Amino acid sequence: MVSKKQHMILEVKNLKTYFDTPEGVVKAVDGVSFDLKKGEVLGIVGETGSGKSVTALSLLNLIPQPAGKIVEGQILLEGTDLARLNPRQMQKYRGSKISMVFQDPMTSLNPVYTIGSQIMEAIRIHQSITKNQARKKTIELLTMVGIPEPSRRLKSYPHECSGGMCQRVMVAMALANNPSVLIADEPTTALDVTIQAQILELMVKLKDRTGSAIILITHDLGVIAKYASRVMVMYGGKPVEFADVDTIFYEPLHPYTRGLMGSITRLDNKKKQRLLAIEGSCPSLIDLPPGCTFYPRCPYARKRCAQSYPGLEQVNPGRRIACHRWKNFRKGYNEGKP
Amino acid sequence: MAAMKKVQIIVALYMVIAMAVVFAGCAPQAPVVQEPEIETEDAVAAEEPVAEEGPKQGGTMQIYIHEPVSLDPPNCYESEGIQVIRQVWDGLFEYDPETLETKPALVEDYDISDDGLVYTFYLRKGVNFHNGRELVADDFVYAWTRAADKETASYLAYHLAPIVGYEALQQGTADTFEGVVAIDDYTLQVTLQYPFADFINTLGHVVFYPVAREDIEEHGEQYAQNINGVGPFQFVEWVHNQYIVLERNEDYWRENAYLDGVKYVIMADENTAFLEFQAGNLDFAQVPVGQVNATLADPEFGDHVIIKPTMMLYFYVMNINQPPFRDNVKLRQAIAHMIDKQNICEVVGEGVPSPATGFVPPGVPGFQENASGVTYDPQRAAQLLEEAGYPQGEGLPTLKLGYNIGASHEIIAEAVQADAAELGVNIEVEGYEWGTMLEKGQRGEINFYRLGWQAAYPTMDYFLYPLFHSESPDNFAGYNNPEVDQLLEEARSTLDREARIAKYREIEKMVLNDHVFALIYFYGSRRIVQPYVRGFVLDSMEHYDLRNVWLDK
Amino acid sequence: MFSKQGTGKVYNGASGYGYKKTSLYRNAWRRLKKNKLAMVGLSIICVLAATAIFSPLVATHDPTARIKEESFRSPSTEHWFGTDILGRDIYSRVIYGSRISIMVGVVAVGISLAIGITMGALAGYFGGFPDTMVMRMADIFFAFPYILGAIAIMTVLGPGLVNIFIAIGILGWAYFARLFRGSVLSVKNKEYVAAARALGASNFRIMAKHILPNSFAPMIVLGTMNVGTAIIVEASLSFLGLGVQPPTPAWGHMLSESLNYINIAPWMMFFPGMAIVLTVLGFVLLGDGLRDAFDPRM
Amino acid sequence: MLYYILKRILQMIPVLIGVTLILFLLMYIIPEDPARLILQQGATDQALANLREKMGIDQPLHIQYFRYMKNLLQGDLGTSYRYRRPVTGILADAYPNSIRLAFAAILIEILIGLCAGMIAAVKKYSFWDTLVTVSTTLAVCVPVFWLGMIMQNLFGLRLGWLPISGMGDGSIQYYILPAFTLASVSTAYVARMTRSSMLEVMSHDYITTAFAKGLSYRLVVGKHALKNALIPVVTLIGLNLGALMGGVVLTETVFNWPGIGRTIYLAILERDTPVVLGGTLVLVIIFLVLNLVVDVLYGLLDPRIRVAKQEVKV
Repeated sequence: MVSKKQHMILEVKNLKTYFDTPEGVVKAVDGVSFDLKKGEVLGIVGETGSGKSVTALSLLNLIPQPAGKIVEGQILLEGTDLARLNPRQMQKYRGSKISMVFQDPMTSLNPVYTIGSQIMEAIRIHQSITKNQARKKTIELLTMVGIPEPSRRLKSYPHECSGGMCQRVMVAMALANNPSVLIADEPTTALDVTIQAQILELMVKLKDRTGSAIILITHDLGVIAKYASRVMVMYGGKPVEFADVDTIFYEPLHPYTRGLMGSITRLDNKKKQRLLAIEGSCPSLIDLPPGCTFYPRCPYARKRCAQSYPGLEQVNPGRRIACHRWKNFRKGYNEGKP
Repeated sequence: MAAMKKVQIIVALYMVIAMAVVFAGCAPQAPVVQEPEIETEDAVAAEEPVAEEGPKQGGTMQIYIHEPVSLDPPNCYESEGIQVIRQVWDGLFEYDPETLETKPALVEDYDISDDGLVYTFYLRKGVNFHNGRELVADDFVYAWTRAADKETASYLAYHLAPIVGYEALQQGTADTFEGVVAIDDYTLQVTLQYPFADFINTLGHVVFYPVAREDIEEHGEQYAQNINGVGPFQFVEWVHNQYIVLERNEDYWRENAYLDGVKYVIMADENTAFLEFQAGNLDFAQVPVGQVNATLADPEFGDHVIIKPTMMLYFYVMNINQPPFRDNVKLRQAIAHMIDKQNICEVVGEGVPSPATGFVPPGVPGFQENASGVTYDPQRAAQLLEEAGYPQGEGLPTLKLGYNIGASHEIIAEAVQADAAELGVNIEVEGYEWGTMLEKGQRGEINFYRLGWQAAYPTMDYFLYPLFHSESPDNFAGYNNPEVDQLLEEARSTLDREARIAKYREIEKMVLNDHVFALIYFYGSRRIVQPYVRGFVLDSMEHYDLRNVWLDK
Repeated sequence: MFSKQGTGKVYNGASGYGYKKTSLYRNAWRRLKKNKLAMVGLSIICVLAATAIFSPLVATHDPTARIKEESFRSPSTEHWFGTDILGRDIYSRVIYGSRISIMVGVVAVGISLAIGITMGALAGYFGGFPDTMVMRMADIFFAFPYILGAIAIMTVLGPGLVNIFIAIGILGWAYFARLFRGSVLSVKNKEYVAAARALGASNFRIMAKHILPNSFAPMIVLGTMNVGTAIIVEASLSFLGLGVQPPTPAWGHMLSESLNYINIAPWMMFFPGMAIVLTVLGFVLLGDGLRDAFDPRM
Repeated sequence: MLYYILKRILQMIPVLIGVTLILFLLMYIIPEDPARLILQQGATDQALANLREKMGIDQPLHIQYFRYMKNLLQGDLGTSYRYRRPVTGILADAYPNSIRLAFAAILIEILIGLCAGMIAAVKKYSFWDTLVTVSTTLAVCVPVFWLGMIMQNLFGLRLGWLPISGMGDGSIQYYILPAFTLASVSTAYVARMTRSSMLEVMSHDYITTAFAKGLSYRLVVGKHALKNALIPVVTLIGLNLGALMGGVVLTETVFNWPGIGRTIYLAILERDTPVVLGGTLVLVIIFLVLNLVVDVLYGLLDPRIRVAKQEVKV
């Protein structure tokens, strides 16, 4: 166990990120804990509003101020607690040790600067090298992410590039300083199906080359199945199930995870679609009732589900779940009828 | 011949007065106080301790004006340009700043034929233009011909109308001015179409200034930017909307001026100009409406405010050719009696103007005190209203009163409106652009409208003939009284000064009895000079002569 | 035809059917109510409107009555805002002046709105030649300096309240036309318009029934903002001597009358000036609020 | 690009013709006769006729219009009725002064408006934001001439810090009060626009990207946000310049500034048609050209609308 700890690049412990709104406090992320090993791909799955994007932004300390705030928890990146850093110290980590690729490449690049200058900027704020060297490095990066004619592309503006190409640029930018952790927040949602695969392949390939770990945030279980090694399922700002990828697919225990699985089998051979097969939608994260957050939508809910929130329970090493009735479901699997 | 002799005596007298005036700036003089609260300029001069060494040479006087329309004499029709070119030119005659009697300037002597039609002027020798050439009689012939010529379309040509040949020039059927002839270099002969005894008195006007032919030939339309006169100051520069600069003429035919120069600072707004004056950036400005009393009370400037009556009349022209004013003298008289002129003068005018008592303002030779006898008298007005057939204003339609936008015309109109309302007379006041108002007035769309009539020269004739002769283009009221016409013509041909003035006085009273105008007030000056300005005299036409002015600083 | 209860789902902007139009305005109102500044603006306007309507009750004196002995009285219990040169009560004049200012603002903007909608609808709905013509005309009006245009029109028409309506009204139409044309263009191709056309509705009917209500929100915002502008333009014209006719107490006119007496009677300038500032403030705040309410994205 | 500019210039022609036509009609609808207006006294029929002939207003309207347009094409704007000077000369005197004043005002707009807007956006909901919001809201509500007169009395007379009026020797202190007065309203608009534009831009994804790259707050705001936020602000400022040129009437009147606004205003009152026509025409041309310049500038700031650049897509 001790040796394993040494492999951990990132440890997140009991992270809580709340937003102050006129209507009340939104507990967008409420007690998330996970860890990340070197070279690993961790998938975070959940519906829109489940808190997965806020988790990602919390890691970079990019919560929209002043409404949002990390109120509790630790983010240990190679031993440094990012949650305790002041803005100036945090800047040094962002983009160098931990970087991020966003959902919509078309809007994530500044329209008024060229692609080249935006990548070069990312390099030069973390490395003291000359403009020319940075330029060379940029061309290298562009070549690496598979952009043809990189020296010409340098001078293009984002609007002159396709979405796929922009996302390649984003990836290049994120990897410019060989970060330890790369967070990919739904990196392919806005792209065509064919491009999606290319981008993900590229990221995984580059991960292997640079040795960084990836947090892959998505709601596409197909993507998870293909690229992630472990999965965290989030619901209502809380992690509800935690397992390695095979287990999740073959033995989903939390009713929510099961709902997700249900939707994927149904749409398996069709193209991607939002996961809305579960009745209702994510609850408002203000004034949550004391019980399970999933209780209102849960087809298996019992009385105690409404009364207390089930804590994360260890099922076996590497597998945790937050449900009062998981044992019943496990039994179901054993009996062959979930 | 008798007339001739008399003229010579007058001229001699004038010279004495002129000398006195020249010294007025340096000798202590008893203040001439006409009304207790009015301080005349002399009082200002008198109060100052006299500098022992006498007038100081040098300095530039800074004077506030609006942008002049033109500096070309025949087109110089408003006071702004006139005050500039009066420093640049001298006329054949000029007006005494105190009495406003006419006295010769460029003329040494003159004859008038017995029929009063032919005037012969003997010009002073050795008077030079600023370009160095001597002034000769032909310059007047040229200048007057140019002023009357159709091509020039001068704004002021009408002043030349009495001279023979004027119509032909106006119509463009002649090239020369038949009635103006240069007998030799120093003799100018002018023939009039009809006897006009005040002709001499008109000759101080700027339209008669000699403009040199070579200048016009050289500059053409640009002459206004290159004027060249014979006066104490010569023109240097006119930067439009900013300033006009004059400098002393070192070759002046009289004693040279003390000032090195004059800078006319052009400003659009009198409030702004007054602020500049208070900041010490102007030497002569106007006290804005609303600040007269405050300025009079100011320890620094209070003694240097020049308040005195000017030769300008403020009145409402009544439309006597349309109902309800037509053929209803009583109604017109009632209106005249219901206006509280005194209150307007005191409240709106801050005591600067004085209630009008006739057409001819004080200062004009021949002025008669209280010619009209109309006072503010609501009871009499009510009685007259009843006699006119409108008891308590009943049956009288709402009257429309027009005024031109600007100055205090609006507030005065409102005051009149309020006065009339008290007697049951409803007046609707309407402001217009100047031209629109005239237009509407002439077409009878408004019942009465506001006008001001300012003396171009100090004669009674100027306040009677143009306004009331049936054939005058300036007869705004459309007044047509054959008897008055005939009397006016008679007065014009009366060469004897006293007899002429007596005739005009009679005419003034006659017309006043018809209540053609609702008279409001005689304007007053509300000018101000810096304490260190000496020898500055403002006459009742708001003219001044900077020849004798010097700066004690 | 549609239940008004059917507002459970909120669709974005003007892209709805009849009942969603209702919900657009209802939602806007709900948002507006939460906006404190807008409510301040609305209150100012309401107070002002009440003052205008009930002037005779609110005023303490006859606004045009002249009291000869009372010139330039400073504010006191008798004359709350002091008196002017003719001894008229400034408080009462300011109160009555609200009538003029509101009238100038509302009527002038109403004229702009009417011309603007007609022209904008013409341009947006028909396109082609009418569109080109209208837009070129609008270009001319955009290029024309506003105040100078107002001065020129006032000189032609002469001063007076009605002429101020006309001058300000005529000069403002192009902004409304351009905005309305844009809205019409965006609504024109919506399905329900096509549906209405398919059912054989006339151009006028389509315009009146479908396009107008759905394009009106931005016009309300612009209109509210412009009321303030119109009041200031009226004051400026008065300052230049081209305002309403006396003795009508109008604020701009009172201000221009006061300018000569800044030193001896500063209250003459202060109170009408503040009245203008407050009124314009009311409309600006409300306009801002309305804009936010109709288009929360901004 | 060149083609685009050329096209825009051609589009100006109908606008210019429209403006001259409207002005011409306006000036001639006026019931009164400019000749009578000038000849206030002694206006005999003959004198009036002479003056009308001199002014060239004895001809029918359409002949006058065509003659005016013909002269216009030769660069001749006619002669002022009142001042009897070529209109070009009058305009050449007045325009530079107004343009200088307008540029001073623009400078204030940029310096103060932009800064205030940025501060308000960056320190959203702080004291400074409230201050900027309140003062910009108020500034829009204050009549320009009122503000001008108050400033004149306060800073010019009472405190004596600044010249009260005029251009003096043209040094900078003469510009301060009139430029501030002229710029007051538009500075407020610029500040408000900058604020809202900044806030809008700050919520964009690429700002998050910039932060994620590790850029400092200052750099994100000053580089990534500002350039984007400037796009609408530059448009506003550019269009304002045109509006400023037209709006100088009041400021120039209050501050006795020898500029074009006052010149045209007086000319309208005096029915000096050639000056009104010429002055306004130049004003309109400036406005149109500025619009074009703004559009071109827009392209420089915003690469997305840059014209005639070849599109490469992968």
